[in-house]
Amino acid sequence: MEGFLFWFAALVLLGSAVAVIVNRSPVASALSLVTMILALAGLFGLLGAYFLAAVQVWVYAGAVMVLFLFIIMLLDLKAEEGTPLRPLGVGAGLLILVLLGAGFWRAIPSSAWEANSARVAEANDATSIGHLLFGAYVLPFEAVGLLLLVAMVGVIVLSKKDV
Amino acid sequence: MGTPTLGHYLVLSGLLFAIGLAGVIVRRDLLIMYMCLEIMLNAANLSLVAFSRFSHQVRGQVLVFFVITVAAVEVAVGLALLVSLYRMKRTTKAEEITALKF
Amino acid sequence: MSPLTILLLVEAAAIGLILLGASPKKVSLVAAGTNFLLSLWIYAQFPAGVGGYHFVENHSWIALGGLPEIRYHVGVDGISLPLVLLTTLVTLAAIWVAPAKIKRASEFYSYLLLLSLGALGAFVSLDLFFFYAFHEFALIPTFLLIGIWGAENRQFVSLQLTLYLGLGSLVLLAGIIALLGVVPAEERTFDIPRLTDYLRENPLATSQQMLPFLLLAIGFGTLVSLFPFHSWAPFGYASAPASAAMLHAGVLKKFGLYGLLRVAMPLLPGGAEAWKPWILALLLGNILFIGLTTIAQKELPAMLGFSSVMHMGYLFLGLACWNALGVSGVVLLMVAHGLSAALLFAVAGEVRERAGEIRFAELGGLARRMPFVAVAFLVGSFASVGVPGLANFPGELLIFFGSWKSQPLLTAVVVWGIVISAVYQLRAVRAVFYGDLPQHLAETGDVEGVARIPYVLLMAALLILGIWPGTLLGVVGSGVKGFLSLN
Amino acid sequence: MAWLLLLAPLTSAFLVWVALRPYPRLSQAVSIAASGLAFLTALGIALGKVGAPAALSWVDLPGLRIEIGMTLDSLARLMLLMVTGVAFLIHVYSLGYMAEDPGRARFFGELSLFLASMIGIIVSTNFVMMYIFWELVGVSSYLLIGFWFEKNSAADAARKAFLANRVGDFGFLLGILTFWATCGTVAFDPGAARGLAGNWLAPVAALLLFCGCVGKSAQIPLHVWLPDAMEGPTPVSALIHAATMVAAGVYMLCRIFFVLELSPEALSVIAWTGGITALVAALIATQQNDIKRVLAYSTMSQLGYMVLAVGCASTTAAMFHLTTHGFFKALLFMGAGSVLHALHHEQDIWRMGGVGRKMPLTFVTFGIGAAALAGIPGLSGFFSKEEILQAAARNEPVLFWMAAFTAALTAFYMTRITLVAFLGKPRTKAAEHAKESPFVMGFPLIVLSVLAVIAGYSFFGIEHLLGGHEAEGKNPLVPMASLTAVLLGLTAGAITYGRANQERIAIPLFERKFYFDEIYDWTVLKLQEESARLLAWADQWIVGFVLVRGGAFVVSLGGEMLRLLQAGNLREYAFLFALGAGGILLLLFGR
Repeated sequence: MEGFLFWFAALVLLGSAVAVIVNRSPVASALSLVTMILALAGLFGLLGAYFLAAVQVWVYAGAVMVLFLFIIMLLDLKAEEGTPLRPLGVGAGLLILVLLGAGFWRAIPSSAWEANSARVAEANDATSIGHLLFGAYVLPFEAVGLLLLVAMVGVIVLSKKDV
Repeated sequence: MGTPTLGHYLVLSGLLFAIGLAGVIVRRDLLIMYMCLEIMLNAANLSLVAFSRFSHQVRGQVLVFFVITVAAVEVAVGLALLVSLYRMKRTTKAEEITALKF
Repeated sequence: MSPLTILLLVEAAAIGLILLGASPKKVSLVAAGTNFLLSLWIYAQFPAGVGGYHFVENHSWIALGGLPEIRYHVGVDGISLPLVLLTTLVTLAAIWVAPAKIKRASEFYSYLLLLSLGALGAFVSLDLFFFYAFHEFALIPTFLLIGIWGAENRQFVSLQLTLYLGLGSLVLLAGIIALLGVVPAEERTFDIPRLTDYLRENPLATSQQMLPFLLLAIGFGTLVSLFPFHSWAPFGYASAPASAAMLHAGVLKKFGLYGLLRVAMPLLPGGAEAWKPWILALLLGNILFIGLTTIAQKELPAMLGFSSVMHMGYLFLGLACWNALGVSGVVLLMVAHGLSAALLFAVAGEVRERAGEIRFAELGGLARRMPFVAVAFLVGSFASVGVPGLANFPGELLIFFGSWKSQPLLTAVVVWGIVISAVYQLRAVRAVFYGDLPQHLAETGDVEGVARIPYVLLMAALLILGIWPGTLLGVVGSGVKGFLSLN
Repeated sequence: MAWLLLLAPLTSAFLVWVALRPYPRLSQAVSIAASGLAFLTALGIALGKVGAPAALSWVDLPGLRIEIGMTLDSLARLMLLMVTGVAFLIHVYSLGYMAEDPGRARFFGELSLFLASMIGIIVSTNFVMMYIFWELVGVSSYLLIGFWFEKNSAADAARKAFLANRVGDFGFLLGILTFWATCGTVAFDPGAARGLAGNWLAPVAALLLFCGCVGKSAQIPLHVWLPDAMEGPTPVSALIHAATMVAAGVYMLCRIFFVLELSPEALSVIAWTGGITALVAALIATQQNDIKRVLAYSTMSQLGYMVLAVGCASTTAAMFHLTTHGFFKALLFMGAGSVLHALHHEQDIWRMGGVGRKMPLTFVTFGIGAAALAGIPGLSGFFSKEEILQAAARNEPVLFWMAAFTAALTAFYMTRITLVAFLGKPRTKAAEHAKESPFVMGFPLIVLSVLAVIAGYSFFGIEHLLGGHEAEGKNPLVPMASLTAVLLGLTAGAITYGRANQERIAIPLFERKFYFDEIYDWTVLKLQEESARLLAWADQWIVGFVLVRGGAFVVSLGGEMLRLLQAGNLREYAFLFALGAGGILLLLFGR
């Protein structure tokens, strides 16, 4: 059963990722990006990282994608009906796809393929993350907070009218 | 089909990353390039979680947490830039914005 | 403090004084004069019979990790002493010939002194690093001298000359590095005498010597305008101011030959033997190709430029056939060519300045208006054509004798060079000084009084070396026997 | 003491050149004193009072020993006497001839330089020393021919002379090198020459050395410079192009005869060159109108005789004729010179005429010289030419008949110029007002005419000086043949030019000097100019432009291409970045 779920999620994931690129209209690609993130959240769940799956859905799907859609509406981008995808760009993209794919494929050590990884049910992974976050990783946590602040100030300055 | 092993997840994340990168190269529109950037980031997250899962350490997941935050920051700033750029140049096509080229 | 260092310090001090505002020509004249007298004193004190290096001074300069220690090692032997004499004499003549009221005089004279300092340093230093550095040091003033005070096409010519020589020096540097690379690590040193002794005891395998010698040969060859690498020389000298041409053609060009004589040939005899056919073929280019090209020249300075390239053919012949006769001939001819080239370029400068004209077609009959300059040109021409009684003849003769046994046919062709050089040299004498005087040159003045002394000095030197080559041969003989691994 | 021979003229030349130029009288005195001193020393040497000095080593290196010394054997003594004697007389003659020339100080300086180098050739002990003075003689002849350098023709003639000599010296130097390579020494040492004996190099070395003589003694094909050398002042022609310098070639042949005799083939080549040169020169001389050019070609022809004699292995005949020729040819030139001096440099014999009555002394002395040259029996020319004809008869009958015919021609052209120039009616006003030259020019004429008469007889001692008289093989036919030839020539000359007022026979081939000058101009000059122009073009464009600038162009091309990569195109960067990453991954984890 679990295998089936994995392949289904993987398929949705890759399909939507490709859809993001192929779709002519930006809105469609934004929505396919959302589906991709949800599929990813599913995979996280499969891997037992339920807290992260939840975070993924809330933060990513919720906030980031909304921001995207908002910007698309703001700039009322027309779909690029006219301009066909230039063969050169597509060719280059495909070449990179194949090249990197093969590169990664070879890079994975054979040991990773044994099935020794019985899935261990994580009791309360949220608490263990909390412990770590405010234990060993408190410094990075604060830094990221600061980063968010800086980003907000930056955005406000950037979007002032008379800049 | 057997239970998925670490290898499956890594291949998946590799493929996802490759698609993201290909997207950056194929599409000319800056916004779509941004989305592909997001895809690449998520691919990284996936491999992080897979490793933390198969090596039984939670630390990986903390890292993903940070990655997501940084991604959010990056999107915010990026889109702000995009907006001000759009206001100036009225286009989001990558070719036109080549002021740096001499 | 060895007198050789004093030579260098005198010139450096002179430059300093000029920059501090002393009148340039006087200071440089005094400096060059003292240097010339000092070099005569060194010649007098030089123990002719004994081989090896004298007036040696050796201090450690820098010891960088991984690099062999660089030492300020100065000394002079039978081979380099004549060149030191040549340098000081030609420097004195070049400075004396230069007009006092030239534009930006202080710069002009300090560049001349820098050029001479570079050449002197290269001839006296026995440390590969300084040997190379001093020559590079002399390239810069050449560029500035030609670039600022040269004739019409000076920008292009000075740029071409400097870039070409820069490239040549780079190849030379690669050669030196390759040479040191081939030497086993623990024996690696910049010290030429130690290297020579070591490599004479345990010579390298010929295959190892091939590449370093090739690079050194091309590097030095370019600096000496060996046939295909000569395009910088003729027009560089043609448009250079007289003093710069005198110093470069007369003195600095000999660095390449001195380098071959001191570094390339003795350290890499196997390489020399292997590349010998190539060098012989190229020097034929110098003699015949450039010889005929010189005949076709239409202007005096360009012709002199080409002729100095052509004469290098003889020197390479002497070098390629590596034996006592040939090498002594090379040293003699180097000095002689330096003197005659300096004299001819000085006269060319005088003609350009006083007659305001350098094309053969426009000149003529100047002997009546400028008898002294005509005599100087005649002596210079006869010297460079190899007439006995003047310095070039013994040099060329020894080279012919030296190379006849091993390369009779080729030497026969090279000997034909004496006819070619006679053709173009006498054509110049005929076109510039003989024949009827054109109208517009009717009131050209001659060189008078004190300004004649540099010419007299050069002519006297040519005469003395020509009538009695023993003056140099004694010294050269000891140098040659000392360090040649002669067959 | 013997060094005085060389030192006196050299110091005089040096003094005149360096200091005395502005004082003509002083430099003339110094120069004449030097040549007098040289003559006295030569006399001392000839009478055995003065011995040969020790040799100085000029260059002493392993494998090569060159020294400056003196060989004073009978050959050298004879030559020294003749050269210094004639030179002294010509110095005196020049006092008068160059009296009003502004550059006469320089002239005497150059004369001294010439005298020193000529003596150097005579006394040299080895090939290189001879080569040194050989070239110095060439230089001084360049200076003297080009004395009036304002005249374009003189300047060109000087250059032509030097270059022709230089070609000869080229062969000479190669000969020396071959000799040195095979015999190990440069000294005149017959013993060492055995190294050459058997091997094939002997004729090569001999002929190469002969090149030097061909260049210096104006044998065909390097003879074109001698007629043009008449551009120089007449004393120069008399001294250099009659008596001494041109004779140096023959003297050299005699000096190195020990090399020549090793190869009979070389000797026959030398003989034939001499024979042909004699004939051709005589033919050309019959048609020349300029008195000095006639004498020049006559010199060339007599030199041909001497070379013929050497070719027939009889150096004594050659030297004998050389000495007598030196006397009467110098006499003829000085006679012609005094005529020119009187007629304000009018050289064309058809514009002279009747000068004999106005200038009796010159006419008589010139007549004696002409008779001696023509070979009238009883005078010196007859005896020396007789020897040569004997030698020719012994070796090559064909050459003998050629020589005899040349003797007839000589008689013919000598009677021609004597009759036309000195007898008959004066054809121009200048000829009418001609008056006798001053005594300072007359005195040498008298001395030389006396010598021209008595030099032939044995009591004069030339024979004895040359070491005995070759009595054997006197073929009676020879004197008869030469006598008839001379008489024939005389009568033919008298008949055609007795009362002729303008040229009776016109043979353009001879008049245009067998078109040698045109052939040379066309081949040597054209070939050389064209190839020079072509190579200059090639050097400027192919080596200069293509290789050098080409290199620079390639470098800048490389720079240009790299610039394209940095085009500021975002997606291109991403692509290149990805390409690199993928490549490295594949590389690292490989197939």
